[in-house]
Amino acid sequence: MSVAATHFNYLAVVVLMMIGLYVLFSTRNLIKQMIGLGLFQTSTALFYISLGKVSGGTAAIKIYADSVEGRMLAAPLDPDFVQQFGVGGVVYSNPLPHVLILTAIVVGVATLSVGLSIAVRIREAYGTVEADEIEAVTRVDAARVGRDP
Amino acid sequence: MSEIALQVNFALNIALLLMLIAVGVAIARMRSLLAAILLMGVYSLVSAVWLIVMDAADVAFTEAVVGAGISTIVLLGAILLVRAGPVRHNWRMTIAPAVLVLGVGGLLVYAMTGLPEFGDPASPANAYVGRNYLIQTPDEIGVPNVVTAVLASYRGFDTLGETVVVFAAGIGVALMLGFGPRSSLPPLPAAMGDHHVVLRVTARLLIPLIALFAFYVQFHGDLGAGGGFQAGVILAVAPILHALVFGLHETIAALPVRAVRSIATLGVLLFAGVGVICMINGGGFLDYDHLFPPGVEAIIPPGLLGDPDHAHQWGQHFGIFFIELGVLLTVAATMVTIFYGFAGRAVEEP
Amino acid sequence: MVDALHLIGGGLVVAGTLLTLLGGVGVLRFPDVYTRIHAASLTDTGGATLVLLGLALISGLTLETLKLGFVWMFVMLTTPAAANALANAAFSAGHTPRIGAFQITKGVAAGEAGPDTPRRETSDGNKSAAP
Amino acid sequence: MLLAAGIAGLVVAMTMMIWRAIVGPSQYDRMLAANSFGTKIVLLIAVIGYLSGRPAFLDIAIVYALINFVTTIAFMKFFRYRTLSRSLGPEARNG
Repeated sequence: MSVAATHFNYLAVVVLMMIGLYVLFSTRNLIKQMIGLGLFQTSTALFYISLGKVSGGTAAIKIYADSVEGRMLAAPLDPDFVQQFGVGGVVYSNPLPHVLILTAIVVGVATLSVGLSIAVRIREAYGTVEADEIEAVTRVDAARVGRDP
Repeated sequence: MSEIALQVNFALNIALLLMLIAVGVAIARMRSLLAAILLMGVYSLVSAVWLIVMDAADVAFTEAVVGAGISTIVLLGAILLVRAGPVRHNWRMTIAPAVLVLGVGGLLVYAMTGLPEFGDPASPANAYVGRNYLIQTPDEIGVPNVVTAVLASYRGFDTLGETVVVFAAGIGVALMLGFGPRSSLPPLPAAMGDHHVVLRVTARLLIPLIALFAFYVQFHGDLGAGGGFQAGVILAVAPILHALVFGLHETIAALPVRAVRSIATLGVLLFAGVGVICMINGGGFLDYDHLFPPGVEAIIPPGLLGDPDHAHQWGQHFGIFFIELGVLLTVAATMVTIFYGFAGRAVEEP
Repeated sequence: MVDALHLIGGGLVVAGTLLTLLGGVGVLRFPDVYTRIHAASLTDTGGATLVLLGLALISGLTLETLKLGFVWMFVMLTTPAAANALANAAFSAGHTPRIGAFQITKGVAAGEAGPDTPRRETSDGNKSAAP
Repeated sequence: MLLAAGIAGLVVAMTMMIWRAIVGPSQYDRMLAANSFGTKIVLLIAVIGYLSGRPAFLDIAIVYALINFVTTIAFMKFFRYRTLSRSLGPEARNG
């Protein structure tokens, strides 16, 4: 197995993160930049969840090893593997990244809307959401203030 | 049967990640902001299925509602307010970012090769802290959903911080969009000749069901996937759907802005109040084992709720119940506040 | 008996998937918005019915079957309503259905240019139906 | 085995929808593709739940079926009325 096969998830995360970064830098439109920021943020979430996945594991909601589901989940796994890495006969994925990302997503949408509301106020004040034009307007204003104080 | 499940999981992981990359590239190339927002919705649907394949059921819940629902609607409201046209592309402006992105991406790929293999159960991330939570939760907390246990009890202080951040973001949006002459849109006349009977009947059926389902997710959260954050965003969808179909003024008449802002505050106070009560009864902040005074603790019959060997779990159950309720109130009210801010603002005259 | 039910259920799931695939081909190949909506919404409800019925046969009489029933109910409620809303929006924006092989469709690009495009006011057939 | 075949078919159908969502040509085609994509996701989640032995994931499928509708209504109002706050249909008579 080459590195590309065993680390495919991380590779995909890097590609997604770079797409987000590219959107962020290649446009001056504030709304599109927010979308790029959203892509970037999602890729971070994907990275955390990828790190927490245990092969052969299941969601971290307790099930009993002798129940139908528990037997079905343990069937294809090596008993030694279950013995070593399982908890009570069931192999779970790591719950800690799930907790971190769960709250991060909700916080993410809240901060996204703060950013968007700033963009809305910028539009109301400057008449545009293109960063170039905003800078041009600011320069004109500064020049006018400088000329006749 | 189950070997197939493992192989399908492996194949789905790769297929969904490739789909994500394809949609991501399409978003980056799209000139129309509207199409980019639509594709963001598709993107988060795909990533939510991927989260289920990665065993993160709770996160998939949140991503589904937030990514495909609320953030799409907020983005739509924002481009209505800024009346943004198609994004202009400038060839000179793509070269420097492309070089930068290739450089940073190369460095990240180089760093990535040092990470443990995907799915390795013995990697440092999986072998110590996460495993300890899995082992100790049945004894110390006694709820089947380990994610809820970690979120609400072990990392309760962190969750309080997140809740306050969400609340603060709600205040920020309300301050920027919810006050002033433009914040109260005059009621728009219903369009002549339009009678969306199908939509109105469907919405009338669905709104109570959405709210009911949110409470199911809330109170089922320590047994299965679910909890305060997930339920909060689902609950917020009910008034949003009402406003979309019956008009914002109807919704504000039923659920005044002031009331929504107060509910958000109440949630944070409830969360912090539980922590303070624990301190009063002799424990640390948010230490639910001391939620009840020792006198009350003594008369609780062991095994009333949960494991008879661990009478303390009574406090844990009620502590998690109350703070999840606080999270629900804050998240739902904040999301509704944000929607009010964007949907209720008048577009300036051209 | 149980194995037979599993087999029938699996067969229904595959049948529903084939119906969904058929709808996918329709969405890719059909010439205008309305025919695509037609293809997608019909096969979505039909495919969902077959898939969920198949899963219900597999799971037997459990709580999961009830949840499958809820999923089915929501899909059957929302997919046609959404298709209705979509066709309504497309029609009022000036998309004319493409009838016949050589008719030139005028408004196909009407929704393309983004929010700046002025919405074309149309006198659609809704007016006559208003109370 | 049959469920795995079902998942494969659904993934192919999802790919078709993504293609339609990316190429357009009109925004309505994109919206249609996104909506239909959501329905396929609902089915995919249900089948994954049964294949991997955790059918409790059906809750998530229910959420998707609901959210999909809300998003479509929001886009429809965007296209038709250019506002999110207008009431659809006659002014409230019974409320």
